[in-house]
Amino acid sequence: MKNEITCPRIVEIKNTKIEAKNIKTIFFNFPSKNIIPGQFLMIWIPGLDEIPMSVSYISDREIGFTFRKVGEATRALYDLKKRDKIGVRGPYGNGFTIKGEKILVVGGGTGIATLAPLIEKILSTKKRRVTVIFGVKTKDELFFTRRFRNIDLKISTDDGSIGFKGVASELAEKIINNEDFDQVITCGPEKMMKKIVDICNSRKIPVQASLERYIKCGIGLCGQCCIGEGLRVCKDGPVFEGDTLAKIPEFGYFKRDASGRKIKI
Amino acid sequence: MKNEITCPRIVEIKNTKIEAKNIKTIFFNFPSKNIIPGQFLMIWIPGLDEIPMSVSYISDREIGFTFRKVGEATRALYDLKKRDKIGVRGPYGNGFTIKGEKILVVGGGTGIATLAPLIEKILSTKKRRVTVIFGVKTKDELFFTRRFRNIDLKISTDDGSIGFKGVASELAEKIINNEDFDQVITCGPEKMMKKIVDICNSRKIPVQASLERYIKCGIGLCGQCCIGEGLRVCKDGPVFEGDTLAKIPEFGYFKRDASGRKIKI
Amino acid sequence: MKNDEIDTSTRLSTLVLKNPFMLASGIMDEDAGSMIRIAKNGAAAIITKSIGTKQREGYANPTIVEVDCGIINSMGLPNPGIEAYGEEIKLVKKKTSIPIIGSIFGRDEKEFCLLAKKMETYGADAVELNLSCPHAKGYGLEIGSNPEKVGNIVASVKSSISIPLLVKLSPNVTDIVEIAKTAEKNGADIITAVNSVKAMKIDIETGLPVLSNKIGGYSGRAIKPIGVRCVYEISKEVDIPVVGVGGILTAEDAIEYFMAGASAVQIGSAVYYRGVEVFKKLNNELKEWMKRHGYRKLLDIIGLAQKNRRG
Amino acid sequence: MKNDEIDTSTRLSTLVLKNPFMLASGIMDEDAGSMIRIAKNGAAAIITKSIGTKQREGYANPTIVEVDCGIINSMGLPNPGIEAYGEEIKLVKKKTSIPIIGSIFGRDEKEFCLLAKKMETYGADAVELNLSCPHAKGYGLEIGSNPEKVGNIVASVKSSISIPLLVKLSPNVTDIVEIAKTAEKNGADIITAVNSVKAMKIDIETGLPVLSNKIGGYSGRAIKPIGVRCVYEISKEVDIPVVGVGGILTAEDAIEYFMAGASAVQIGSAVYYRGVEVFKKLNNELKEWMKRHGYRKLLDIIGLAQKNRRG
Ligand SMILES: Cc1cc2nc3c(=O)[nH]c(=O)nc-3n(C[C@H](O)[C@H](O)[C@H](O)COP(=O)(O)OP(=O)(O)OC[C@H]3O[C@@H](n4cnc5c(N)ncnc54)[C@H](O)[C@@H]3O)c2cc1C
Ligand SMILES: Cc1cc2nc3c(=O)[nH]c(=O)nc-3n(C[C@H](O)[C@H](O)[C@H](O)COP(=O)(O)OP(=O)(O)OC[C@H]3O[C@@H](n4cnc5c(N)ncnc54)[C@H](O)[C@@H]3O)c2cc1C
Ligand SMILES: Cc1cc2nc3c(=O)[nH]c(=O)nc-3n(C[C@H](O)[C@H](O)[C@H](O)COP(=O)(O)O)c2cc1C
Ligand SMILES: Cc1cc2nc3c(=O)[nH]c(=O)nc-3n(C[C@H](O)[C@H](O)[C@H](O)COP(=O)(O)O)c2cc1C
Ligand code: FES
Ligand code: FES
Repeated sequence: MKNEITCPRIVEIKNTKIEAKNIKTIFFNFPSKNIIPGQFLMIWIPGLDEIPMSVSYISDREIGFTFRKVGEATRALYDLKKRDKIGVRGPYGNGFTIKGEKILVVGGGTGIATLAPLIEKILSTKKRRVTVIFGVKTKDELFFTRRFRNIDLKISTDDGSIGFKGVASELAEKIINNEDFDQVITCGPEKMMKKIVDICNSRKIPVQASLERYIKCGIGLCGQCCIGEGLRVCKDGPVFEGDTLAKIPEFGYFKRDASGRKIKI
Repeated sequence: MKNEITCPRIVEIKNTKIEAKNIKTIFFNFPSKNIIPGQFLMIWIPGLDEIPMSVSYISDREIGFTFRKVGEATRALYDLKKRDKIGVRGPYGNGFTIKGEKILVVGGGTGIATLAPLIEKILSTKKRRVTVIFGVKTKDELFFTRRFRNIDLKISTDDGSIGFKGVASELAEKIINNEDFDQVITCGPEKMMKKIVDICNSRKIPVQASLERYIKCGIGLCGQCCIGEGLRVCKDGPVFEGDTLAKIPEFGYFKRDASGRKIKI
Repeated sequence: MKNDEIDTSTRLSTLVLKNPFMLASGIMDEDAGSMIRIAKNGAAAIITKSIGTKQREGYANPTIVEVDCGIINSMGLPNPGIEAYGEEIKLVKKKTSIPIIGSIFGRDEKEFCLLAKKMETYGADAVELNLSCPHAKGYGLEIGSNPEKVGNIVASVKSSISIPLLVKLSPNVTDIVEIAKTAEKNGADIITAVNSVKAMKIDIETGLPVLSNKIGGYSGRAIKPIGVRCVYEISKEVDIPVVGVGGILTAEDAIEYFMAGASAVQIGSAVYYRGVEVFKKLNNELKEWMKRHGYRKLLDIIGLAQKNRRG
Repeated sequence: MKNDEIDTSTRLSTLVLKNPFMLASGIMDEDAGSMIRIAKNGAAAIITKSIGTKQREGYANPTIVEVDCGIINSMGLPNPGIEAYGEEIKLVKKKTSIPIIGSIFGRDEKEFCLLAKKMETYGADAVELNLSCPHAKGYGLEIGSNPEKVGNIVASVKSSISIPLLVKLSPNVTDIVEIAKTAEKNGADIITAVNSVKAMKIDIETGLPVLSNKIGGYSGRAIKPIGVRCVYEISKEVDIPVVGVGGILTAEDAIEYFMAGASAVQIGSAVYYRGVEVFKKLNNELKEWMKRHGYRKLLDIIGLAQKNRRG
């Protein structure tokens, strides 16, 4: 358990990389070893905010996270440069568990960032095969398409500017109808994940989804991120199995804001 | 350093033994291993007082301390029986360092208790030889005379009721005049130790003496027990070398009471 | 003696607790689901997150930081507001059978009374006044350090509800006993001590306080000796039951509180240190300890250090 | 940058310190010999044991107990009395060249003035008022939590001596800033924060408080976040220098205090945790840290978290 760093560790940014329009990766060295794909960090932008970010690059030398500029904190992060400093604590959460040999990975939007190190881990074992769907609104938002070798990569865009026209869950359903998978793993907009989990559950395909909730403590204490019967997204998740999600009525329907009040998804 | 137990550990008294008139030993199990002869414990008599006591018996099974009934705390200790409980912390202090092969040990009064495990340690190495002087006021106060095999034991009493008539330091001087020793080790009344240390220093015989001062913290923090240039009897001592003692003007002359005020010895 | 012959039940005024381990306010108790999970994990009672009259987001992150011997938090009393909280209480009450105690914070008597009445209407088994949050302007400690305000608020809340009233105090005052006695005199049924201790963590690499609110409340192992001292001092002077909180990680920690005079204890940070299973673990450890030491009933331990006190 | 190009000297009013690490009151400073040893070990200044008008033995043992994250002591202000202490001060002054600060405790203005004047006569370079000892009836905190008494005592002592006046405050009050401001207004030259935190350890095997006085003062690692918070709060509101104390074991700990606003720090329990060599160690660690971070002067660090504060 004490692989975690729980007081923000100040790290120097080693490098940054624009992955697509408004999507950037920040790289740095981090002392914690053995980060599991799907785990996340709390990123402190000193003086501003602290927000959760999945680890999108895992290597012995350095790690990175990839994010979309959506609000004040991510905007500030976006403007940071090499040698700037941020505070990092973690890794937190459970991460994905790979099951079987033939795996379908479905990422939507920045969910792709969360899934990237998982795909690399799947590929690290020779006999596994992986089909990957990356779903975005439009072509410009695509990233990580050239990061992996030997994957069967399919793309969906809402506007059809490239690949399948429609949402990733529709494409996923088509593929699931045609092929047998040992496991489906997804991260992206909750509505999309909800569809995929429902499809898999009804077909009894093991499925895992990585959820987002408003995170404060990140260590399973404050209760801010709880879903269902007290499942803490930051500690018991963010990755949940399909059968667990089937018992969480709010999955796909509502989340809680920073005050704990329910809001529609 | 963390062989020490610094919060009183409650132990059950396994056994007690009357060693002489008003002198008793209390035995118990204590988790701390590797106690060095000359180290001491802080003995908490719950609800009453906490006082320093040298370890007088050291074995893997149990340890013990031997004390004279002199005041309120030792009187309460004296009345304790098998299965009663006391609190113990320690071991504290440095303990004796044995040097050479031919050693003279001079104990006065309850100082004999402090020296007993040292004598056993000296005897545990075959080639060492030890001469021991036990000095007491009168015959009834003698103890530990049958505890050791293979020692050259000499006794002095102030009233001549047994052995040499006079104080132990006089007997020691006689013996030192006749025999060469590699080291002299002493524990007892400070006036007596002062004489022995002076004798040895003037003859350049390595000498160690174990001092007593009023002890409060026992861990070298409060400064209550300091002598000379800030030497803490509880931490830097209680055992000091002859050359160190030579530089401590108050050695043999005054100590400090619980208020820190100087009082004559 | 077997474990099940050992009775760790306890009472707080009219509340009967199957064991002495309650969930402290602010820990996994903002929504019904979490509280149900904690109840299933063996907690004897739950204190809800402190709820105010209006929805509050709390402070910006970072709101929490772990330090050497504990945790410093400055959540800033986030809560969905008393109106929205009704459905949470009702749901917990439906799904659990342990006492649910509604924690509330307000600016003045009027707010506190309104909140307390709502809690009672929702079905809460008792109300706990948070007069001790160390980091929210105009609330908590700012009120709870003033005996006169404490007296007025306790008296008015007491007269507006018929369920037991707990008053949670802060150690960040010159004289916690005075405040406890004022609360008792004005009708408090139970005293809870202590809330977290005002503290701060500065990140020396950036030269910035880590918490966005700079100052927060210190909880966890480090504060146990402070909490035990407060419970000891208070128990000596009041006749109503005292609930101990602060740095309880093991049954031994809890026993220190019981001996100091606590009739029950609340568990906060240990949910992080030992997981949500901490309640079951503590009760088992407590029974084991009692068995080893020949105690049959928790009641035999409570206040032991008071009885053993001389002078 | 070499270590010796790094300037860790600091000033407190007219006192010039070669480094920012002073010995805290009550730690190896009851007799001249100990203080000389501490001086030789690199301390920049020494605060003596708190001295009163009359000889006092202090409380019966146990007077100290180590707990998980610190030490709780209740020595009970043992001291040989101001008359007997003269020879100790004179001897230290003769054998050392660092500032020696006489700590004093009394019941009222008269006692404090008498003690302060004696200290000045003996040759002390400054006087520190112990208005914060958490465990001695009629002294320390009992006076130091009352702004009016603090004001009167500070004003009268100030007018009876011409050496700098330090006032040592307790964290065991509702509002430490108010007390600090009162001390400043009445002539204090320097604020020292904090004394130990009221706490207690109960031995659960016997059901007894370990300390003979039951309640004691908590020092060591656990209290650092409390001390840092106090220094931060005080520095924000007063213009005189603040000296930080509480839980400083490493240079990093000290740097937190400097950034919070402390111009120097005092070292107490760390003498146990790291030995009497702690002063040298801390100054070396501090220089190493400053070198690594590109700071040349300690002054560049002091108050950084205040400057970086927004709003
Ligand atoms: C476990 C986890 C992993 C995540 N991984 C990534 C990732 O790899 N890449 C990425 O781009 N985004 C990721 N996110 C989402 C990311 O945290 C938010 O986009 C970010 O917090 C927005 O901050 P902001 O100030 O820029 O936007 P704001 O304007 O503050 O808000 C935009 C949205 O972000 C949400 N948000 C703000 N603060 C938090 C918070 N503390 N916790 C959760 N949500 C918050 C808001 O509720 C709102 O819906 C992850 C979220 C979680 C919970
Ligand atoms: C390192 C060390 C080892 C000791 N080992 C032994 C031993 O093995 N056997 C033995 O019989 N005695 C030993 N003593 C002495 C023993 O601690 C005292 O005899 C005992 O404290 C007396 O307590 P009392 O309440 O019975 O007597 P009191 O009536 O309180 O006092 C009698 C004498 O004991 C001294 N004393 C009381 N409290 C303390 C204290 N906290 N620290 C030091 N002296 C104190 C008094 O100053 C006085 O001179 C040792 C002392 C020290 C410092
Ligand atoms: C994250 C967090 C949130 C808290 N929120 C509240 C709260 O809303 N109301 C309250 O009365 N106490 C709150 N507290 C204080 C706890 O209830 C408890 O008094 C304190 O944490 C000390 O106990 P512990 O050491 O077991 O954590 C909170 C504590 C923490 C750590
Ligand atoms: C054994 C001991 C004795 C103390 N005696 C005094 C004292 O006489 N006067 C005083 O002002 N502070 C006294 N203190 C408090 C310290 O000076 C200091 O404020 C406190 O220990 C916190 O610092 P630390 O955590 O570095 O120990 C004492 C502390 C200890 C541990
Ligand atoms: S964010 Fe606090 S429990 Fe998950
Ligand atoms: S007794 Fe405290 S330093 Fe020795």
